[in-house]
This record gives sequence, structure tokens and C-alpha cells, in this order.
Amino acid sequence: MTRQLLFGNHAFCEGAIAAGVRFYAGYPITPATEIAEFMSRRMFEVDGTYIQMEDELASLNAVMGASVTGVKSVTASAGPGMALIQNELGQAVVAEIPAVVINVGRAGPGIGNATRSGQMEVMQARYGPNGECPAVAISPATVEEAFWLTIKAVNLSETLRTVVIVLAEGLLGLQRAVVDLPDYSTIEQTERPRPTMPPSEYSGAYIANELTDVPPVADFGTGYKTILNTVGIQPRGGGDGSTQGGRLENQDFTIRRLHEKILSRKDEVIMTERHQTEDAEVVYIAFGTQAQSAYLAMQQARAKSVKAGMLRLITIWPFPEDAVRECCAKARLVVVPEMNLGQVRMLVVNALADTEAKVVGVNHVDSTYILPEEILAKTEEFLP
Amino acid sequence: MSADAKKNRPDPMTPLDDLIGQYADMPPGNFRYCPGCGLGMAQSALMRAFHRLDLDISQVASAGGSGCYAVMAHYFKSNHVHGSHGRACAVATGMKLANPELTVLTLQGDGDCLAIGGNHFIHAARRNIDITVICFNNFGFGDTGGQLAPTTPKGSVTETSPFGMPEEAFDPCKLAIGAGASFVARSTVAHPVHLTKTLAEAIAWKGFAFVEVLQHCHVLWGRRNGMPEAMDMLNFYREKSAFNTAAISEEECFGSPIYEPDGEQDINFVLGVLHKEQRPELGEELAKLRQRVKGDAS
Amino acid sequence: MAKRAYEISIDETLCRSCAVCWEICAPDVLGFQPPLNKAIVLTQTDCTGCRLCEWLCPDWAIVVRPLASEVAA
Amino acid sequence: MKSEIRIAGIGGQGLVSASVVLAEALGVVRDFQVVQTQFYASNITGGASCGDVVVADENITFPWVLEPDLLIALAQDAVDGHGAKMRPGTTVIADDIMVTNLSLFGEDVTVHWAPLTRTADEVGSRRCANIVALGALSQLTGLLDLAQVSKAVASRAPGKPETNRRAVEAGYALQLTPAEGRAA
Repeated sequence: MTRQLLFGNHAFCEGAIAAGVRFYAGYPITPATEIAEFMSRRMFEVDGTYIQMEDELASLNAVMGASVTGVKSVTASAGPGMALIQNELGQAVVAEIPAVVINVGRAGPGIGNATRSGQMEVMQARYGPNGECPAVAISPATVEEAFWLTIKAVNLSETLRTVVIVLAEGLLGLQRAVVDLPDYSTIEQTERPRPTMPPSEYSGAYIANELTDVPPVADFGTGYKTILNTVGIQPRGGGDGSTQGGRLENQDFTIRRLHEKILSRKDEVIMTERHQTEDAEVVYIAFGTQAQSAYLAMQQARAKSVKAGMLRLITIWPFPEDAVRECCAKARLVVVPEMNLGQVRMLVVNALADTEAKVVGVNHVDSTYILPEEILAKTEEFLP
Repeated sequence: MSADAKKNRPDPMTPLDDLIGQYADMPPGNFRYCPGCGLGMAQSALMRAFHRLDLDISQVASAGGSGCYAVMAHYFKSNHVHGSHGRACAVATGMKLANPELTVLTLQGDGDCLAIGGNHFIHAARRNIDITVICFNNFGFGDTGGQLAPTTPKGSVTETSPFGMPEEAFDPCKLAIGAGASFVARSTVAHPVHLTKTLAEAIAWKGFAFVEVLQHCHVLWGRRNGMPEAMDMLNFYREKSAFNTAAISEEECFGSPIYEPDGEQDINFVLGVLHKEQRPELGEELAKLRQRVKGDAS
Repeated sequence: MAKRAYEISIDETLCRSCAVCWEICAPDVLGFQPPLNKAIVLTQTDCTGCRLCEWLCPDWAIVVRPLASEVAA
Repeated sequence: MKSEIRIAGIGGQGLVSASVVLAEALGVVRDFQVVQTQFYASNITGGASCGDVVVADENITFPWVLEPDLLIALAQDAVDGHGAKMRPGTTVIADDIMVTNLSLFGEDVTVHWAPLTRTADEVGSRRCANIVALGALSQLTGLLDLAQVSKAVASRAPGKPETNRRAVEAGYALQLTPAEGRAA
């Protein structure tokens, strides 16, 4: 264990390296720039490869290129960069190429407010790319978690053969905290499923019989013929894959499988943190750095004898609907503080459609963090 | 070359079906090209180039995007990423850097490589990463139905230039040289032996190699411009092409073609290796850097 | 002077009648068969072994193989 | 124990760097829990800017400085920007030439005028006023001794080690007393 003052953006990098990432391609963009800066040094130290590409599109494509050779790969971006790479995100998800994308959220549409923070890409992480594209998104709250969740992200991307987005914020990327870093040799690393049969019997990277299958994929250059195809209509039982505009039942199977392979592993993928939700009549549901305000608000509400509880969403996608329902079983009021105009609130409303609970939001889009007092004020305003 | 090496060199006249067994992965029916398409011819030449170099096909990795050519890699036993439109150079850069042992190609169309993917193309050339970019130039977008591309000759008729292409065209080779490609060559499907040799030389080249393959689309471009049959276009390439020799000046090698079906025509292609320059290759430079950083650390 | 002989085989299921082979064949070894206009071999003995048909057939339907025995000119 | 410390001024004064050094000293050299954050306009010189440190001896649940109990003001902008948000009992170390007007502060704020910039000039570079301030802060609060703060300066601000060493020592040697007419 080494104790050090770790910068949030560097924590993502250290987590990635601890998880076995040896390729980084990126393009500088505030507030994620320090990730590229740090990786340009660290990747050489760990015998990996760093390359600064010509744009974010190229970065994610280079990451895909590196990943298909079996090298765990990461890129990072923010705001406009994330908007730009949506197509490639969809490509990587449907081609089932493991990759991790760190989104250090900045504020505002367009160029936005580069040095400031936001949580405005919740829906984008799931609905940004075309064509029902189920990337996994997880959201750290502290610098220490930025380290551990990046490891988790890399491992999930490998076992699920998908893209995992680390949905962070400028507020987290640009803070430093004291973290005890473990010895990296003790970190558990997982690998994508690889074929065990000889090359002559291997008939492609998408041979799945069940909707829950994560098919094995051979790394390029290992003697197998591997075609990674983003056409979105992977053949079910092999075939040459060259039939673009292929069979509709394959399309149906592929898209459903992309979702089902993740949803069927909920226990592994969905992470939440609950505080005093058992008897809670008021539940605060928050994610990322704003969960810290929600936690304080819960403590202060309890001090005023309000039966408050708090649910932190660590996994955002797939959305932890079951956890929301469980935690809000007795809730009369649900408050969702977030640094956008109510993206998670919408999901909570949807999850609680069958209940009586009133769902309200505390929303900042001025890049300032939400104060516990604001959450309490909202509680008092709406508590029946 | 020693006598032994010469003897062991693959026979360039090996019949097609012998090559197919070694390199190709045939579809159940026909290739997914139009009858007479130049892509089938170019694909032949590419396979013969693999054979000429005696490549281990499982160590060949390619990247491509959208276009008529996109299915080509499926017909080989090599590895392939069928990625997003135009980004093949970036994918290939990632592959080569992550596994320098691979022979990395990009198979791209002219629209894919030079329109949507132009940025990635020039930057890959600038980096001199050891990949081979093979650009199948058919003067337009084929897969979407024959719209104009950056390589469409000025004046020629396409689906989106019904009154003649108003813009000037790129000379892909000149662009590649300007961007810093260390090997630039041009050939056509009407010159199959030359094409095979050129592709082989490009793949063997250490550094960024670019080959412009003039590959006809008689169905979409040819038909609208007075050359409705595959053979018309092959003859057109044969007439308009000259091999690069000392007699040809550098200016004559490049140009922005003009082709009005019934009017002004200024369209000539100089085939052959147009540029060759030894430059440090990115992968090797990074390896050196890695050594240096480790040396400093210890 | 000995002249090599060649065997030309055409897979008619692959041929899609694009006409490149018989138009490019200088000694008119190849022709086509109506009504589907698939390529056929007319006069195999005239084949000079230039292999343009094989190299240019976009459907990989033609294979030109030198015959083992040499025949007299 | 929980303390919220803000080092404020204008971009280019090394405010973020100073907060990082302070966080290193408190979190790594000593064993506190620490979170450091910052606000700045962009990577340019000039404009209001600050570096914040929250230090506690238990887990920090809320990482941001809302109302600092300790403010180092290296420029008038810092006072104008944060003066109204001071809570009673806050301690302020104000640069005696860069800060001119404290009328925004309430009477219950303890102000120490300190010759931070002038001391930095004497050490040899006005740019090390931030380091001088860290020395002064350590001495005033007793959170860090000279060796501890010097160690953090050496590891987090490795450029010009000699100047920085003299700056931190000179800052530590400053004898600060509360200004007249304000709560002590």
C-alpha cells in the first residue's frame, strides 16, 4: 500500500493500469486533459502504448484497433468529444470489442463551460449512439472510487465484451484526495472469453446460441480468422458475415442478445449504495459527486426526525430499477439531486410508476454542486 | 538474391484455385459485387500480392469501413475489423501499435478514405505508421448509389452532380505525399500484374504505404459517363495510363482530372511508384522511446 | 520450338456474364454461350497462357492451368 | 477536527499549487484525510482563482469548501470574491500590499496582515509568495511544523528547491498578530 495525494484524473489512469490496460489513445479536452497528460508518461513506464490521435473519433477507433489484438485499451473525453464519438461507441458495442471510455463531464451544450462540471450525459450514455446500444455506465463519487471503479470498468468490459463508460464529472476529475493505493499485483484482472477450440473449428466471434451468451473471440494474430463486424446483424451460428442487410431474425437476436448478456449478469454489473432506506419515507437518490450532498442531507434530515434514506446509484446503465423500487418501498417523497435538468429523475419516475411516491428534483446546471440545505428545503417543500 | 531463395519464391503464375485454398474464404455464392466489378479484380491482385510475399495470412489484419469494398476482407482468411465509415486508418494505427508483429492493411474506398476519413488518412501518413492503405478509387460513392466523391473528375456526371461535377477532384497520391506518406503508388485493375507487384511492394514497405487502385464502376460512374460496360472502363484505363518512367516529369504524375462525357477531357494517370522515402517509422520510434524511458528509470 | 498447352476451366455457376474475359482474350480462345451469355472456351489450343482472363475475372470463375505434357507446336 | 482552507487570489499566483502542497503535507506527510479542489477560469494568468483544501481526521463526506474557516488572501480579488461568504470566527491571512480593502468582512473575522509578497521579494522571487503563505499558515495554525511543510514543498514543488526552502522558512518565521479592531 502506498499512501498518496492522488489527482482525480490520475486515479482513472492508475485504475486502468492496475486493471492491465496497456494502450491509451486520446485527444486533449478539458476537464479530461490530465488523463492524456498522465498516460503519455505512465504508458511508457508500464511498457504500454500512448498515442495522441487527431480527434476523439480516431482515439476510440485506435482503442478498438488495439483491443482486437487482445490489449486492454482506454480512452477519455468530455462534453463535445463524447458527443462526437457516439457513432464509434455504438460500433464498439455491437462489434463487441471491449473498451473503456472515461467521460469527465463538463457543463453545458456545445463547447459549454470547459473548466466547469456537469452530469448532463446520463441519457447520452445509453441513448447517444444509434440503434439501441446498451453500453454499461458506472459513476464514481470520490477519487478513491475513481481508481477502483475504473478497474471494475475494465474488468466488466472484458467479461461482457462491451463498452463501459465511466461517467465522471469535472468536479471529480479535478480534485485531489489522499488514497491508499494497493500493490497492483494483488488486483484481480479478468479477460474476455477466448476460443478453446483449434482454429479450424472456430467459426467466428459471434457464435451464440442463447441470448445470454458472451461468445468467445480470438485475438488478431493468434492463428484464428476473426472478423469483427459492426454491421449489427451478426450471424447466429457462424457463416461468413458478409451478407450486409442480412437476415432480420439475426438482427433481432443480435440486438436482444447485446442487452440480455448484460441484464442477465445484473448481480455483477449493478452496483448501488444504500443508507437507512429500510424505513425511509423520504429517499434521496443521487449519483456521482452529488451523492455526497445527498448523504449529508439525509443525516441532517434524520437529525430533524425525518425518516430519510439515501440511495446512491453507482451503476447508471443498466439502470438499477429494482434497487430504486426496493429503497422506495415506503417512500412518500423521493428527491433526486443532479447537475442536469432531471435525467435520472425521469428514470426514477419511470421505475416508481406503480407507487404513490412523489418524485422531485434538485437541479443545478450552473456547474455548482448541490448543497445539502437545498435538498432539505425541497424535502420540506414537498413532504406531505 | 541467392539461388535457393529464388527457387523458394512463390510462383507468380500459381493457378487461382490453389491460391484460394491458401488465402481465401469463399462465400456460398458469388461475391457481393456487381458483375464485372473492378473490386473482384483488385481482390485477385491482393491475394496474389499476399502470395508473392508468402505471407502468413493469420498474421494479416485489416480494417475497413463502409462501401462496396467492405465485404472484401470477409473473403480472405485474414483478421478484419469492419468498423465505422472512414476510420480505418485510426483502427489500423491502434492494431499496429498494439501488436507490431501484424501485417496491417486498410481496405478503403475513395469516399471512405478521402472524404469522411481524410483526417485520419493524412495523420496516419504524417506519423509514418507501418500500415498499408489501399484505396479503391472508383470516382464516386458506389454503395449508396453513385454520388460524387472527392475523386470524381470535374465535369463528370454522378447521381448528385447531374449537370457535371462542379468541384475539383483530389489527386489522392499527391495528397498522400503532401501528408508525408513514405511510399505512394498508383495502379489500375486493367494492369493486373502491375497492380499485384505494386501491392506487394507496398505491403512489404516499412512505414506508411499508400496505393491508389483505380477500380472501375461501370454500373454507376461509367454508365453515366459513356462507358456502360466493364470492358469500356478497362480500355479507358489502358488508354489513359502511362507507366512512371524517367521521361515523365514530376508535375505530369499528378493532376486533378477533368472528364466531361461529351466535352472537355483532361484525364491521365501515371502508374507506378510515385514517391519513396525512408523515414523513421512510428512503432520503432515508440519502441526506442520505451527503451529510453526504462533506461532512465533504472 | 515447344509451345505449352493450357487447360482453361470455367465455373459457370460463378460466371455472371460480364464479358471481360472474352473481350480481353487476344487469340479469341474464349467466347460466350447464349442465351445466358456465360463464358465458354472456344479454342483451347490457341491459348497463349497470358492468364489475363484468370487475373481479371471478378468472380474468380476462370482457372488457367498449364498442362503437364508439352505438345509440339 | 475538520477545517476548510482556501487559498485565493488571481490566476498565476500559484494558488492551486499551494493548495496541492498543503494537501500533500496534511494528507501524506501527516495522516489526515484530505480533499483538494480548485476553481479557475482557464489555463491563463489573471482572473479570480483559488485552491481549496478540506482536512479532517475522519472520512470527508463533503469535499468542497463552502465557508472556509481559514482564508489566505493573496489579492484583492480573493476578498471581493469570498469576503461575503465568511462565517464568524474565520481566520484570514491577508497580503499587506496586494489586499487593500477588507470592508466586506464582518467584524467577527480575524484578520492577520502578513507581508507575504514583500517577503517573497526578499527571498528572490515574487512568484514564491504562495510558498511563503504556506509557511505562515503552518506556523499560525500549528497544523504543520516547519519540517513537515518543507517536506511537502520539496516533493510537490521540486523546481527551484533552494528558493522554495528559503520561502517556506521565511514564511514560517513571520510573526502574525490579529489586526486591531477585529475579534481575536
